[in-house]
Amino acid sequence: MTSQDLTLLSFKIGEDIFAVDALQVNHILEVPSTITAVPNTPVFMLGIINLHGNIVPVVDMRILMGNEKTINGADTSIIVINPNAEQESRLGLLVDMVKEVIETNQSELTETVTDGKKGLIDTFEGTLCINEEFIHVIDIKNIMEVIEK
Amino acid sequence: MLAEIKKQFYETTVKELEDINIKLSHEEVPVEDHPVLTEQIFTLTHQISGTGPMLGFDGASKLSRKLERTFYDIRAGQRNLTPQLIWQTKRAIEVLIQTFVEENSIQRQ
Amino acid sequence: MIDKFKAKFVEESMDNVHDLEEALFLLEKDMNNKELIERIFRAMHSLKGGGAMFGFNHLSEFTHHLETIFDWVRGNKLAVSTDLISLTFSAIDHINHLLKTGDLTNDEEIADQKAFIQRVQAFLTLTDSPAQKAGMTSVEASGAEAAIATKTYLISFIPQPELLQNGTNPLYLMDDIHALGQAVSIAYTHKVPSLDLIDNTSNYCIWQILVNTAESVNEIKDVFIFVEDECELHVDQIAETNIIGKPEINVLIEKALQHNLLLTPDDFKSGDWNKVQTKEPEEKKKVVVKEHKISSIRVTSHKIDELVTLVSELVTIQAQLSLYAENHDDPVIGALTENIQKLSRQLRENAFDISLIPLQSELMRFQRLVRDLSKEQNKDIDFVIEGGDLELDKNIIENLTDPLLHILRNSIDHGIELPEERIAKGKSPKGTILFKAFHSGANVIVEISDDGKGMDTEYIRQKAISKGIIEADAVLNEKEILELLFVSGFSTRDTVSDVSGRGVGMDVVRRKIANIRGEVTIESQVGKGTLISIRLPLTLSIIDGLLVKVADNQYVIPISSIDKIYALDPAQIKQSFNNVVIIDKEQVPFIDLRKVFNEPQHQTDIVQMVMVKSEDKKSGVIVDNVVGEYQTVVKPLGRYLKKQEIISGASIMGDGTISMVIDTSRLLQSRKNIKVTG
Amino acid sequence: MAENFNIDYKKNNHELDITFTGQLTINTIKKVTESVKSQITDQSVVNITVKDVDNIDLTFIQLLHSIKHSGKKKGFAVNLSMTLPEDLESLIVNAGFGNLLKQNN
Repeated sequence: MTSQDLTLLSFKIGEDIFAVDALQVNHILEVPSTITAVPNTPVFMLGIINLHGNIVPVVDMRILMGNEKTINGADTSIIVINPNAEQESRLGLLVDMVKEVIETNQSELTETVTDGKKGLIDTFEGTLCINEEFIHVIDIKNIMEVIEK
Repeated sequence: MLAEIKKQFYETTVKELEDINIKLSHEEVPVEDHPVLTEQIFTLTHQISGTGPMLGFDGASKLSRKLERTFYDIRAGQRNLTPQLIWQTKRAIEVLIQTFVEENSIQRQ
Repeated sequence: MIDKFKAKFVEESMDNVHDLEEALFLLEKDMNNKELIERIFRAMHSLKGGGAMFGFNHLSEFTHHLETIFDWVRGNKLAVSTDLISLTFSAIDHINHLLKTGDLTNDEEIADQKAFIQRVQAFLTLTDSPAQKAGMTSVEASGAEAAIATKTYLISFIPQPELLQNGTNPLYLMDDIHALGQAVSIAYTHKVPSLDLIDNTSNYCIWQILVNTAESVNEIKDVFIFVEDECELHVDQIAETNIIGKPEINVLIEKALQHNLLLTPDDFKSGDWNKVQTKEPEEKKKVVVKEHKISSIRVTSHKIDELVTLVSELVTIQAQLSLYAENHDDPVIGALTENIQKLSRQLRENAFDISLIPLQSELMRFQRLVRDLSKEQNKDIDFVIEGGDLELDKNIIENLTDPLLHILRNSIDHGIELPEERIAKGKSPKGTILFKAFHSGANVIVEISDDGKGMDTEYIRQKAISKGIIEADAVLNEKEILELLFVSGFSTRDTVSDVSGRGVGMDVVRRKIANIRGEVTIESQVGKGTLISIRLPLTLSIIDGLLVKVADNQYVIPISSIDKIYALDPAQIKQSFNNVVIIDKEQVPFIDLRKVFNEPQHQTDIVQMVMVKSEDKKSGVIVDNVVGEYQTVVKPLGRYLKKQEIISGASIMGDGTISMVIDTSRLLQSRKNIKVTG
Repeated sequence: MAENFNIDYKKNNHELDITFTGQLTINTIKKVTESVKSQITDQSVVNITVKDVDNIDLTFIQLLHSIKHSGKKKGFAVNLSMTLPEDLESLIVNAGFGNLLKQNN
């Protein structure tokens, strides 16, 4: 089979490259001027934003991935994913930089080797190797679980 | 596949309508058969008005909705199945069958 | 394409199954009801047919056997029995399963279905049921053939042009009237246009018919039943006797035709017969045939959600526009904005009204639960429903079902006693569970009460102490003790029972209800019974709120829960021990939102305190300042922030910023818990 | 659908004879009307004969009335002669159109 059955959107957090299933991505946004902080929530929960009249919570992927540097730069963006195709489960992921859309094959994924990082995310869909760069494909279900915990 | 579904729907529905019409054609429909008949007509017309439009039987569905509504009322005890009503129902069903046949032939073209 | 039909089929079938279940319930109470049997048979029949058509082969096969059973029943070859009804109930569950999953793929399930079918077939082999010979006493037609008086009626049949489009042949209708008795038809053709203008599939004619008949007005109207949408119809009695054919009448008809003026009942008032009015006919008495348009259409709930969302967006944008208009002194924009505001308000009310559905739609599941569980536990329970036609926001209903099921389970499992136990207590052996829904102000109250054991507060207290939820010496009144049931980790039973222990306790019930901004309370009396009451907002989406500021954020407090607003010196609250301030010589407990939200201490000279009440609790809520009153659309925070209990949603303000909506009852509860444990 | 109706036109001088036969119902009415429209032009007398009818319904009756109205408007005379099978005749009479059956109306 030569058909490309997997479309990914890759992004950078620090020096690492991650990706999510592009089909679940709704929007890519610049960081808005205000993110309304919701009191009494975990640090990674940055707050809520107004996305075309709807409320979308935003999490800081840098914190979820255990990265210490959390300063917003010119490339910092929010990837809004919509895992269950319902308003309720929309979620913004704040990342350092959105990279590109990758068309690939499920079979290209290899098992992700985690090196005992301090991040909160423990499972990945797999890792893709393109031009000697490793792209770790994020398991959105796992992210949701972590946030809801 | 769709053509097949249409064909099946068309055939079974027309057959059921004809069955009902035979019952309605009896000189007098016994009173104890009324509930059963009512239910039968209601269910069938309900089905037609529900499924008909998506299979292209628009006119038939429109017509059957009238029957459905009336028989809904009868079923709910809000209207009596009078001999006149039975007669008009028979008429309506005849027209319904005819509409089905016409709409089916148009679809075939 | 085919998937669309499949989905449609499933949707329709779900309705069918619902109907089936309802019929079965009724049949259980009236086992010889032929109509119900027919209804069930028909439902099975259409499931079978549709199933085959849309590739649900297992469904089709399965329902085929049930159809056979009910075919036998309706042919008096098999009697309805409790066993048969129970079997059919389980069959309905299976049908539901098949509809949801499509064809079975797993061997085990296929084997299960086979076994089930064998059970069904077993019924067909045990057919000798002499009991069934029901003595069909046919009602004899009242033989007394009294000389029936006939009357003369004037029928005015004024069809619309589209009369002919559905295959109606109006000539037959006149013919049918003639079958009722002596009749004469008057056809008015003056509206038929000349050749260059005619659209010959339209109807241009109007009829009046005089008929002398013994039949009633209704019987006459029945003739026109299937054209009633396409016509205006009047039937008036004009004489107690047969006047058709009288010369005076013929003159009347002649004149009417000559002048193309419809006859009116007044024309027939005796003595006036010769005087034919040449003036315009009296304005015809309108209606008679009431509008009977299609009363409902099917729309997917998804579309309704979308509509509500769009309308909410419109309201938000309209607020932005209002803000703009306020800041720009342009009278034209001002006026336009006002109109848009009015329109969007109407639209909003409409849209929310559409999303209301009757509670009824879920009641079947409750009835089913009560029936099944009481059978299983050998309890005798009368389940009474009041107010099932009450309408609620569909999102509320969706979220309400699980908690209600749980409460019902509790009532059956822990509440209602076994019949012998009840007799021993001097109660009727049959227990009652009352399900009651009604409006109360802007809220809807749903109550589930039972006349069972009730709750032993002392037992609950001890249990709470042993679980470390309260201190051994805590002084609690009865109400507060019952509140403990809602504390997470509390369960009145040690063993997790099959019925109500499915991981959902009252704490989850409360949380789920709170998700839809509802409140739950319990009242109970040992030996007498328990009442659980749920208070719900009418719709989820719009509230009148007071906008307040706390640190950098803005919050909305629902106006409905606000009593008064005071200004205070922050020093007053700093000094206060026990979070109580003295106002008008009264001790008022308060909650400082800065503290609750972990914000830094107040730096200002003045703060404001909003008096908030919820149920029977009342407390001051300290905010930085009050901004004003707003009507806002409440948006859900989504699944990730459900843990944030005090905030129940968010609102987008006219300028696009977000303010968070405070759940006052939660807020007050958070204070109370401190008191209980402290 | 097969043409199961027939219209004959005969013109002489200023008279037009039209004969309708067969299915005179809503299914064929459009064609019938178009045909009649094209033939009635500047006659002073139109003689209509309706016979050998298989079926008839309101649309055809309306057509007859329409021709009459046109006649009044444009100034031509319309003579009608209609013979129907018994059942259809009673249907037409019961519907109040009995006057069409009288000759030379």
